[in-house]
Amino acid sequence: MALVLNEEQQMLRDSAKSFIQESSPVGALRKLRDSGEEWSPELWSGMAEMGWTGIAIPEDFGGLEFGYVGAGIVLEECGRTLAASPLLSSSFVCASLLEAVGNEAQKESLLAAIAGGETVFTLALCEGDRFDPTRIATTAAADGDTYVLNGSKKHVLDGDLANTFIVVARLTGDADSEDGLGLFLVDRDTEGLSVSTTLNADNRRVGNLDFESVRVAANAVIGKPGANGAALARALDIGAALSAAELLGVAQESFERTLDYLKDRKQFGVPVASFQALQHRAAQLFCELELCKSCVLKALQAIDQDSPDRSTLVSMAKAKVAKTSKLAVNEAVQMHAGIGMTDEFDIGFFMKRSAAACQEYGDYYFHSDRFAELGGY
Amino acid sequence: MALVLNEEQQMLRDSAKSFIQESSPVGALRKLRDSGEEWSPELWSGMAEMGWTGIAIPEDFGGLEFGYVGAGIVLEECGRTLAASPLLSSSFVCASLLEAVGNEAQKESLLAAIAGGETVFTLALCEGDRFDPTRIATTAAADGDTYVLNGSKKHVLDGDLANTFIVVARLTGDADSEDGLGLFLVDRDTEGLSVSTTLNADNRRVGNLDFESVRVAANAVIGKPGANGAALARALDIGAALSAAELLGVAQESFERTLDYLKDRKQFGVPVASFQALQHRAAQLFCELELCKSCVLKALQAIDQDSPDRSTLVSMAKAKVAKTSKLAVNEAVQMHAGIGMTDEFDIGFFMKRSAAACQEYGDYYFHSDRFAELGGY
Amino acid sequence: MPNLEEFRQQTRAWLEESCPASMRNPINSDKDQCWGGRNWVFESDEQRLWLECMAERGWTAPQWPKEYGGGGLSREEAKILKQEMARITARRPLESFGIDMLGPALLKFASEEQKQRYIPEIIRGEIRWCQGYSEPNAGSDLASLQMRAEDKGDHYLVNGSKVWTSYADKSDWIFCLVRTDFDAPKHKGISFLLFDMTSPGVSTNPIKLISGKSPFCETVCENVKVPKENLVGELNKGWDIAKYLLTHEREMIGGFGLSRAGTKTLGQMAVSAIGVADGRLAERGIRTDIADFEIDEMAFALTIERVVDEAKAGQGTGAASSLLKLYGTELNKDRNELLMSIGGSEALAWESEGGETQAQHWLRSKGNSIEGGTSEIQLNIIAKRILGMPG
Amino acid sequence: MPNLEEFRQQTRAWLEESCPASMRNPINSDKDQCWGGRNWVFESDEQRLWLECMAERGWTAPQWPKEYGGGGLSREEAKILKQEMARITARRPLESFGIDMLGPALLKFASEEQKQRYIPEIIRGEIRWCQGYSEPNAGSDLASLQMRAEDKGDHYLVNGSKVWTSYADKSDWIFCLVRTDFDAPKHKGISFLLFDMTSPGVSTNPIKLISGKSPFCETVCENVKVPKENLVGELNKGWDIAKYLLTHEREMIGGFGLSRAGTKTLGQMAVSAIGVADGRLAERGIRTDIADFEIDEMAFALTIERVVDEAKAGQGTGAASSLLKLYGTELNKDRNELLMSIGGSEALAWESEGGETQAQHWLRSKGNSIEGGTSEIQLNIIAKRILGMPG
Repeated sequence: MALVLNEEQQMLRDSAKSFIQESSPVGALRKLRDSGEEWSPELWSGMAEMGWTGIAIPEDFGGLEFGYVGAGIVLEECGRTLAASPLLSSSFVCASLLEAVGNEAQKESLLAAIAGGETVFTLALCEGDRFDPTRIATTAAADGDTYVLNGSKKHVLDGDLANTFIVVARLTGDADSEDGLGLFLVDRDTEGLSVSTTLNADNRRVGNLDFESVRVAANAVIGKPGANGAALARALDIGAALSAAELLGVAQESFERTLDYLKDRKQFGVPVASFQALQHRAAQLFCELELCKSCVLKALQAIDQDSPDRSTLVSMAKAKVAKTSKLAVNEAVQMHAGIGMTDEFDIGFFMKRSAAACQEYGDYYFHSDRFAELGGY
Repeated sequence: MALVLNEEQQMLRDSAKSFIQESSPVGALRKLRDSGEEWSPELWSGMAEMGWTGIAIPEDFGGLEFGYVGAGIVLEECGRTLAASPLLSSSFVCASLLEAVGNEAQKESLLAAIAGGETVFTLALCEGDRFDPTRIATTAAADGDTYVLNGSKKHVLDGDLANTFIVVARLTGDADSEDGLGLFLVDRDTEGLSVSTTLNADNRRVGNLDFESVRVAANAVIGKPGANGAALARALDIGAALSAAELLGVAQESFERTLDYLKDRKQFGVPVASFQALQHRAAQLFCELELCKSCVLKALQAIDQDSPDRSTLVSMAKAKVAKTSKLAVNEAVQMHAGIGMTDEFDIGFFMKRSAAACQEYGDYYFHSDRFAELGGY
Repeated sequence: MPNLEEFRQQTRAWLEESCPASMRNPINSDKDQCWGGRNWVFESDEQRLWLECMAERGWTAPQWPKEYGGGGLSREEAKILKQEMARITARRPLESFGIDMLGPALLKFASEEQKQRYIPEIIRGEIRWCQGYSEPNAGSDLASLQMRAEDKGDHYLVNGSKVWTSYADKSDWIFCLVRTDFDAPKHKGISFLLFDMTSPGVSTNPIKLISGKSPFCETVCENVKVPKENLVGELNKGWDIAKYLLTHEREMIGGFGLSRAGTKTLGQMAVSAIGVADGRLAERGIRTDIADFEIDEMAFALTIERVVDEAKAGQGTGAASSLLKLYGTELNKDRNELLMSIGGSEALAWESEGGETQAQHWLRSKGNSIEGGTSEIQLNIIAKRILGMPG
Repeated sequence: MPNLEEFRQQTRAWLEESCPASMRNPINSDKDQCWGGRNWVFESDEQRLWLECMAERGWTAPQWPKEYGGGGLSREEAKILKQEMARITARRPLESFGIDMLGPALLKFASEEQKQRYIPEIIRGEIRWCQGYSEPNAGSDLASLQMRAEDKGDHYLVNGSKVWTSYADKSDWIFCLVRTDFDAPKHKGISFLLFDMTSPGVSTNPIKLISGKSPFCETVCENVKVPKENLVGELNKGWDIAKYLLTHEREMIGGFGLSRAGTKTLGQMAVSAIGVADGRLAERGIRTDIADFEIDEMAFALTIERVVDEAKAGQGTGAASSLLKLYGTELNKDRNELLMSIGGSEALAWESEGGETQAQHWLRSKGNSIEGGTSEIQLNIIAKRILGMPG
């Protein structure tokens, strides 16, 4: 498959760009923050109208079936304006899990609701502060055809917006063993579940969940308990690749804004952009960003094509983009200098969102380690 | 202790610099290489006359008792002109071992011979391609009050020059265990020992030793077999710290030569040194080198003062200098551009020596790993 | 030297007697640090008492001349005082830009009358000073400053704006670079002026940073009348004073890299946060980066030590301040990046009950390599002044 | 497209029949690569035969026009030919700067007579060409070149020196940048000249590199007479041709980063050399650095793929060559640094029985970011031409 957007995908990019620039420029994030809000339900409705909430969901279940390259295009544009939404959690990661292992009834009802943006799902996976998809101590004990959950989850993305959590819990084995995990649908208002949220630097809220004997009915079990490893792994790869796509938008936009600033701003009587030391740093960053573009597109194609190298390509993409994005936002603030440090100026928002997105679905360290492991060393 | 050279040490530096610049400028290395030689016995005699061969040896055994700061000063100046000699192997590392665990008879005869430059010792330790002082498979089997050695050693520094090897061999335990090692004096022409040499990129020769039932007399055993760990560790720290000192000379000299070249050389009608991108790179390298100077002096003082932090400070110094020296020689060749790639120009010799010295007594990876381990993480 | 030992004993006894118990507690909130000045509200009598008894001996500025109310101590005695205060964890009695910045410049450049007027107030913490160098749109090109002070016969008329004036909203007086010759080449028309912040026409505006609230302000002057006697040094020679002050400031900011000495090392913090596997920090990539950082941090600390020792031994190059500013601030940024990685998702939290969050520290650290002369400016200075590169 | 499939079948059949068995063996020594030219000594009849039968079809230059002896293939057909040759591991029949560098420039800039004279010879491997751009003391400032070609009525008189002329000592002809207007601004007085290396006054001198022997030479011209018909393109417009050629060269050199595709990965090599502990490469610091490198290597390979695909799709920026040159050569240097670390002491050896040592490869790689326009020049180009930064 050619490593290039086809015509349909280019049109999607154009429409995504103009929608998001208009309905959710960076100023929208500032307004949300200043009024103590995390997201805009109006933006979410707009996204649903654009079809984005179902962009990766099969047509049979009300989606556009545009694939994950399409999802990445949308998220990259969201990254450029730092638009907050539960697209990644709900429409991409959770939807992929439901599609992969949900039964027909679940798919019919839940995928359609996700595709329409009527409900928001999120994955409740990690229990520590660093991304670690295997260390699961939350237990699910069978009781007849129901299950009883006990334990806790931390830093659940979009934890304040989600109506329903897909909870990963342990049926058997130690906290570290990879097998023995089940997936359970738990509504926000279920008895025994308490949810608190934390405001993060990027003005998004993550959830901290406590399960005290939370009873899950038989029809809220997704897939076959203990045998969802492949689907979960794929969903997490989708999360990481799309998080790389969003981060690429963040990094690319900070770079372009910085470049414009350097050209405008004068020091010592000349444009700052004429200083060779800054030129070389900008050129180096440009090269890294070009590599990132190739990585992200390839990783998303690998998901769409179910490539055997999917995980390697995804870890490459997330590691590379995380490293580059960190460089990009650091250079952006440093090159904006004093004004870049002020809250009044927008560039700091990019730095904050970059730090958060770098960690979502595994940071640079997680993915470069996994890349090496998959490479046999 | 003040982190600064005292008057005596400054005088030593001045005399070392003028001696080495005169008797062994970089051109001397070129001549040696072109005539297929590794070292200059005349230079060695000169070093002995200057007292360098005994600079770290106690006065009681014919040395100057100037300490390892003094030894470092001398080696740094040798690094600046890439002067080859077995000072490090013989007069510093082996002499420190003999001084620490040799009996009186050994010290009287051997240390005096080393201090006078009459003989050359070297340590035969490693058996693999990466520096690993604990993986010792060469065995020493007791037979009455003699020992019989079997095994092999690789990449022995100054292996072509040494008259006597101090061989580290295993009395008990696995190849990986840290205890159970003995130190044995083996003359070059001992029956059962075969020595071959390899020419390295820096025009020095290392030895590959094979021991086939090499019998060692009782008086050739140094220290108490199985109980020389502390002395060996100290000797290796001395090796690493002094190798850092030499490398600092290599790096500092390449930097200064490059700076001079940039100031002289014109491109596009102006001195190359006026390009800001190169100015910033030069300034950054300057800072790194300033840090290296502090590290090396501190590590050598720590040896002289028997500081409890000795190993941490030595690993810090070697890791930092190895990293910086690599940067310095890479920048040197790149900034010299075309002419820097030609054999006709001297700067390439610095790159070659840097690569070899980086590995001696442990490379950047070895020492940064050890630094972390000593730091408890 | 027996008299030094005697000084130590006396100092120790006096401190034991004079330093109130609560002034030996760690700093927990902003109010614990006493800045003095007209409007300072002491958080306790003990805070007031501690300032007064230290100021009386001139020990808020131990090495300044006795004639202006300073401590008149030698370098060795001042060091002993510092050690003895550290021994009982005594707080600094007074935080002051007057002491840290303005005072040394006044002692070097001011007239006798000015010294007698301003220095005793500084030592006693009666007047709180702020600094007015940077201006909107000037940035690294400090000498392009536009704040005008026009000669109106008996006074200067000051118009223009300053940014990054720390605590301007809380300060009593400002020391300020202003343009007094509008035709001269830019470095040559600058003067150094002092004025009262309550003068009519002065207003301040706090600046919010990406890390949240900050002590920085924008300070605007509209037709502010400043007596001519408030000029320090020669007219149009203010740039020399500015350079002197900036070198001083660089050294202070560079110290950031080490500001957490005595607390846990990064490696130890990582072990607590991440855990150990196979005898090493479980996350090996971070372990490597931490080792790199700690090696640099230690090498930098040793370099400060070496610079000081060389200066004492008369071997100093005198050009170290740019190196220390550059390296120290970059290290502090690295440190904070590593802390963000070590902390993982937890480090992203924006709100906390106990002071600033890690995320806020991290964002604030980005300013280190901008304020007091950007890293790029330091690299230029090193390349040109130390390495002698042309252009 | 059925005719492409037919072309593939025919090509496959013809190659099977025509490519001698020994021409399918891997390249082991310099002599295995056929460079042609007047003085070439074929290492075997099969080497000669393979060149002749490929040249006869024009397949030494598959996409060049048939009228000058080229293959006349479409891009798709040429790709198929390449694939089919790769399938049987057929060697390239001819290594040639004439094909890789000069030919495309001639096809674009030369007169009809020149094309008819030079291109068929190139395709048949009869004339071996070398390149004369760089000069001693010119370095990155290529346009400051000093080799003079004075108009003497019926000929140019050439005087001056070139450096880095690869294989000049083995070549028959040179294509060369010379100064023909001595007063014009430096880019504007340059012309593109061809001449025979056996002309009286031409001498060559091999250059030894830090890595040992090299194909590079210094080439000196003393009063060399060159017929005026050997000028390519317009007088004093040679810089356009030079730029065209340099862009082409950059793309070739940038490819270095990937030249070892198909062999073991660095990670695998490290596992062989260093071993495994706790299920990972035993040396964790190197492991991290290898992962970083391999991620960049893969990302770079994908970027080449993307650039090609974008160009095909008409989306290309056309400005990728500097990026590829820069990144590819820096990667190859990184690769070699890692190989030195992985190899440890063994990698330092200078002599070996089987060709170049790792140390020599490592040293040679340092030239990658210098030759064909330094990395600094590529950064300048990216900053100015792609990013539009001024100055």
